Amino acid sequence: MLQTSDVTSVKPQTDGRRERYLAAFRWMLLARVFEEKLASLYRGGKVIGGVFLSKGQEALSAALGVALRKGDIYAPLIRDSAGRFAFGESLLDAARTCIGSRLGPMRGREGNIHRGKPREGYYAMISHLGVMVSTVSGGLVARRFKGVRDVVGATCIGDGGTSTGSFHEGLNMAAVEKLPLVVVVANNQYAYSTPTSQQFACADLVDRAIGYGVRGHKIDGTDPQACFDVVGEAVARARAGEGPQMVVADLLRLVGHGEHDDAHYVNHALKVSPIGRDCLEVARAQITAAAWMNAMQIDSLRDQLQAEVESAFATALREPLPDPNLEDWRALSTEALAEGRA
Amino acid sequence: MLQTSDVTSVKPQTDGRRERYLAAFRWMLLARVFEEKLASLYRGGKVIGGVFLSKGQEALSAALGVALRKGDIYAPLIRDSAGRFAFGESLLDAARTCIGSRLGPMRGREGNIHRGKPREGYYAMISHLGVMVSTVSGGLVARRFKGVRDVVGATCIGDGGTSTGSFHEGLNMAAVEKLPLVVVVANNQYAYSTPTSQQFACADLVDRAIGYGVRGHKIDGTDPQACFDVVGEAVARARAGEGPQMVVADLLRLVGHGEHDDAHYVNHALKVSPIGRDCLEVARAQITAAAWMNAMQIDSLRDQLQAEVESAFATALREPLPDPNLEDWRALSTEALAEGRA
Amino acid sequence: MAITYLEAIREAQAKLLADDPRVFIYGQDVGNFGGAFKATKGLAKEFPGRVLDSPISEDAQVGLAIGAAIEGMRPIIEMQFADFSTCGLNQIINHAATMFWRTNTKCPITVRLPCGGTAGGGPFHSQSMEALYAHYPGLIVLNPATVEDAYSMLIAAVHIDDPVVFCEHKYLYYHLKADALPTEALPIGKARVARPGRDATIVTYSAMLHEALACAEELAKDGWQIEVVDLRSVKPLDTDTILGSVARTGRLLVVGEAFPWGGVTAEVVARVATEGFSLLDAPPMRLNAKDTPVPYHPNLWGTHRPTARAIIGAMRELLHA
Amino acid sequence: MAITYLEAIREAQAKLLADDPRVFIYGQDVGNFGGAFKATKGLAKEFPGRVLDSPISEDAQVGLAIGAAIEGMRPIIEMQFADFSTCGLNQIINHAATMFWRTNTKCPITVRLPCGGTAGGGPFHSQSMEALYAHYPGLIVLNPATVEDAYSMLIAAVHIDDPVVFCEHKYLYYHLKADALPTEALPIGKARVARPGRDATIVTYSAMLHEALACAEELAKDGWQIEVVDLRSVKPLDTDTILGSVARTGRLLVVGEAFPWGGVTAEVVARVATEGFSLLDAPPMRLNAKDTPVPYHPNLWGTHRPTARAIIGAMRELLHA
Ligand SMILES: Cc1ncc(C[n+]2csc(CCOP(=O)(O)OP(=O)(O)O)c2C)c(N)n1
Ligand SMILES: Cc1ncc(C[n+]2csc(CCOP(=O)(O)OP(=O)(O)O)c2C)c(N)n1
Ligand SMILES: [Mg+2]
Ligand SMILES: [Mg+2]
Repeated sequence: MLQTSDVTSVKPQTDGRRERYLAAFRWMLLARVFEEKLASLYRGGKVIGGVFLSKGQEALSAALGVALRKGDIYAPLIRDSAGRFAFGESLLDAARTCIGSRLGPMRGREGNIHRGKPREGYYAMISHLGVMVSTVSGGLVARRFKGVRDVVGATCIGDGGTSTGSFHEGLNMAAVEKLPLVVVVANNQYAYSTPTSQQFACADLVDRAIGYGVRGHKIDGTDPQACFDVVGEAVARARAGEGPQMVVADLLRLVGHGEHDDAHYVNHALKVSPIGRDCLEVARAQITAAAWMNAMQIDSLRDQLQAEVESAFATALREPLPDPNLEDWRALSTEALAEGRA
Repeated sequence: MLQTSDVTSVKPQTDGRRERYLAAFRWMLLARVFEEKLASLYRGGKVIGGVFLSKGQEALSAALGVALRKGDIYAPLIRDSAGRFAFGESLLDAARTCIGSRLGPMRGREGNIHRGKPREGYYAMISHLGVMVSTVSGGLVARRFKGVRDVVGATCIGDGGTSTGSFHEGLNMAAVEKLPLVVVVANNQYAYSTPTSQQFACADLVDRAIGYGVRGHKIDGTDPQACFDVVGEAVARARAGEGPQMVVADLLRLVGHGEHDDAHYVNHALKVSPIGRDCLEVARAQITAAAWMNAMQIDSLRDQLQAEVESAFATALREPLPDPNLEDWRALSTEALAEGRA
Repeated sequence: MAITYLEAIREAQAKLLADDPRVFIYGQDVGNFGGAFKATKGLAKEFPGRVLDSPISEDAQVGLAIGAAIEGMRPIIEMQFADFSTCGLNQIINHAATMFWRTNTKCPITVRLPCGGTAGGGPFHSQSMEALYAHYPGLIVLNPATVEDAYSMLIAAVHIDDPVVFCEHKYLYYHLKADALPTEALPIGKARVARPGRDATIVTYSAMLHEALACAEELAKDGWQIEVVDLRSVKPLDTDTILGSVARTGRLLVVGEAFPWGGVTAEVVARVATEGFSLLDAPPMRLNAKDTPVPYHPNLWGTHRPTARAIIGAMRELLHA
Repeated sequence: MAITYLEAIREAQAKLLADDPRVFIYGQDVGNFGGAFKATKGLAKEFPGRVLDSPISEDAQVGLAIGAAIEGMRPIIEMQFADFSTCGLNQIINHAATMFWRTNTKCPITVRLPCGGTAGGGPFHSQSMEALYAHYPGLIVLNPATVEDAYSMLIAAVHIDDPVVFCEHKYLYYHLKADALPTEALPIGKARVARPGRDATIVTYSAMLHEALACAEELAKDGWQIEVVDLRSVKPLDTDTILGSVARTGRLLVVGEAFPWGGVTAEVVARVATEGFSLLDAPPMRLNAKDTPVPYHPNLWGTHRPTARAIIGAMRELLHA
């Protein structure tokens, strides 16, 4: 029986640490720059529908992205720009989806965060929270049938998403099947406007792990090094066949739920507490303290990423928009069985 | 934060113990006699549809029934004949429902375990497992709005039912609202044919309590005294305002899932282990050991209950069956809005 | 002072809370935040303790409402989007809807579904789910198309002793304005002739009413008089008013924003065909959304759903049939 | 050697497992126990590791199937009763059904729903849910009415690259027998004229086919020749075969076991009215179950669902209309 004492405390891995950190940092920074651009396009009316940003969550998100490998399964959620890029999503595909380009992977049929390339192991979330837990598990069951080893499937969820029946059913099922699943819970203190006090009554979400018979890991989500270490360890344990891992990171959403939301409801005390730290600032400090990069190098990296982002959006914005006349208006892949009536 | 160490160990209450025990025992015995009669009617083709019995679970079920009071809310499940009687269901109503009498509370519209009188606090389960957790919670919210104090709402569920999303959402919500809810989990080692190893991976279902921030209680469900004490304590704690309580009892279903099922899949080792004890036999031994009743007195109580059961079924069997021509075929209470088309 | 469809819904709830102590609201972010669309703005403050934030648990939200209703309360459940009500659907169709019939116990819950498409909404924030709920016995399914109906029908819904699925259209939230709140209203279950005519009938509901009216307006320029019937409730469905209109016009087009298989348009056409066959001078027609999920990009969305232009196209066909 | 409808479903799954390593079965009690109805009897033993017991988690069962399908497997999900699929409905209609359209990724899952009424089943073990699934784009909904179709359509279902809701009727499980398994079959999407006739058409599906055939048999004694069309799949719906039959007979009665609002009977009547209006010599008719939950007691159930006797009554009306 797992006891709460099994909850992992940070056990830093030291070899290749600098490289891993800097790789992850690059994705964090790219995500931030990408999202700032996206927000400005949204304000300029160039983005239709919702825009959901991850400011403050980039370290956690990147941590998972870099811990996964090609061949793994990854089902990110709302606030995972960093993880998506780290897992291999092209900047252009991200930009295209947000802009609605016909050439993007979602072809204007879906927008913003609802993107993915399932056959590449990069699953596309539906909005209904929690459902990806069982879906990733299903992907892992398929790998098991095929005799594929060394694979990990990971998905992300928020504090609010843990209240869904889907989350419960999925994690319980994965535990029964002892699948190499990693569930990363970003406890960013709010689900839209709802504080955790109205979402759950346990002292800590990681306490749920024991009730599923899975290993729980806890992190300060504002500490990039801790994120990389702990998420890395969880992924390694899953890969090693230790069964599902549940990682809970405490952090604060530093933006609104979406860009339409001014987040006035966020408790000021949280903002000024350590949980309100910007992980990107912390990363900058950790990097410069370790003398891995200096401030100028970071700034120039940022400039470079900024240029990449600008160029991706510039391309996406020039691309053709979806055209109803070019659509086949067919939900089935089996053409012969489609009705196509209106 | 609740720790597993908060899980209650049996703390016997001593005053009025004999009376409580014997009262509960009477309901246990009545349930057993009732169900034996029901099974024989089923075998004789007098009962249509499924028959689901609770042999081996009477102590746990009765424990909850006697711990509740008039004015409380009770949503029993499949194997709760004892609790239903203890909560005040009339034998005749039970017999009527199983026989399909038009005069029963379900009027032949529903049968067997799907019975209740919601306005009397005795909620009628639907088949979909887990949904009653939130429903009882809703009843408790209503009581809170009305300023009613000292009330408890209780519902029962099986090991299998804990895997449903409804169970999770309901218990989490009750915890957030700090409702006086008692959830009694009968871990009878199987959900239909599925053993617990295919149902959950935690060492013990009571470990889930901590993840909801509710108090967990653990019992040997074959020990009637333990059931009465622990369930009684859980109900008392809920009544005292300590929030939701989750009781997990280990026991074995000593019959098939339903009377159509020979339960050949049940592990023989379990049957001969202490968990395979018949709680009614244990009760008999506990009662005679305490010299509260002797064997003859118990037998004569049984005879008396047998006569009551026979008489209830004899009445129910003589009553008119439902008649389609007397039905209004209307699902809405608002007659003016019913369509009634076929 | 103009009042929007959304404000009407807020005002209805304010009135319900003020008038009836049995009413409370439970939903995600409905409390201090006032709801994702602000339909409960200020209500938590005005009615302390009676507008409660729920966890993200649609099944439990409805379950809670059912229990409270059994005990005599009148809960209003807000789904953040109609699309998420799939997660609470089991409690709605199998528990709430069967309660009275099974147990003779009333179950007066109102489930508010912000439904229908808006630009950029995409497959999971645009659905019209009335067909799913109307299929199941024991539910009332309302679809207000006007500010006045949004207000009066929500008040009526909460007074009804049965479970109500209240489909409010997000596209109308801000687009639709009225001068004042109504003081009287048609009873629930009655359809309304929104525009009289004699050449053909359009039967529709919710946001499509306005596309239909635009079509009628446009065709009036050519001298056609199109009658437009606003169903208001799709269950019960006011067959009499529909048949009355078809009796006048002889021609029927039924327009809905939902998916094409089954649903309201099929039910309406089937009722007219079975009960008013001889009234028809031409084959009835249906216009629905396309048989794919609702697309995200407005370029596609504008073709996926019926628009005034599409309705005009269908109507010209019908008028010449 | 006679084979039942239920055995045909078991045999189809045995063949699928034997022929295609991508196939596996996941459901409650489907493993060693062989399923609540024994539709997977012996399969866990015959195909070790490929017939898995799931927890009581319909949402996760479908979610697991979707993930496996993305990776190229061909999962079969057994729901213990169709009625419990409401708990997995969200994953079916919003996730599986939208997968191909959203992501260009095939999602070949088959969800088996033991559906329909049996004596003593009651409100939660008797439902016919095809209307809910057929309404949503992206699904194929099959309703075999014969032993042969149960077998061949289940095999076809698993071969289809899209999500299939396979509605197998519990009443037919043991009641229906055939001499042998079929070696060939109509393609999916084609309806079948189950009995030719010229005086009127009954369009129906699943268990109601047999009530309709009994009606036709009975009316034949009076010299009436009733054509009976077995839809086989309700989505896609074979409008051509339906219209062909109505063209021959001029009279249409559509019979379904589901609830009366919406659903298959509405869709069929609506299609005939809109696309084959001039073929009709009399108003079309519909016969459905009553608008209440399905009652437990056989006395009530026998009236709630359409029976041969009720169909005969309706047909006599139609023939004289
Ligand atoms: C089942 C379901 N119900 C409601 C919603 C609407 N919704 C979208 S995001 C959100 C809040 C999510 O909060 P959380 O899970 O904490 O993630 P965060 O936004 O904080 O990253 C809600 C309620 C949804 N997507 N799915
Ligand atoms: C949501 C749902 N899925 C499936 C079923 C079918 N079913 C009825 S009882 C049962 C087994 C229940 O097992 P458990 O919860 O352990 O209770 P027990 O029968 O052992 O008392 C199942 C699967 C159901 N009632 N509800
Ligand atoms: Mg959150
Ligand atoms: Mg059990």
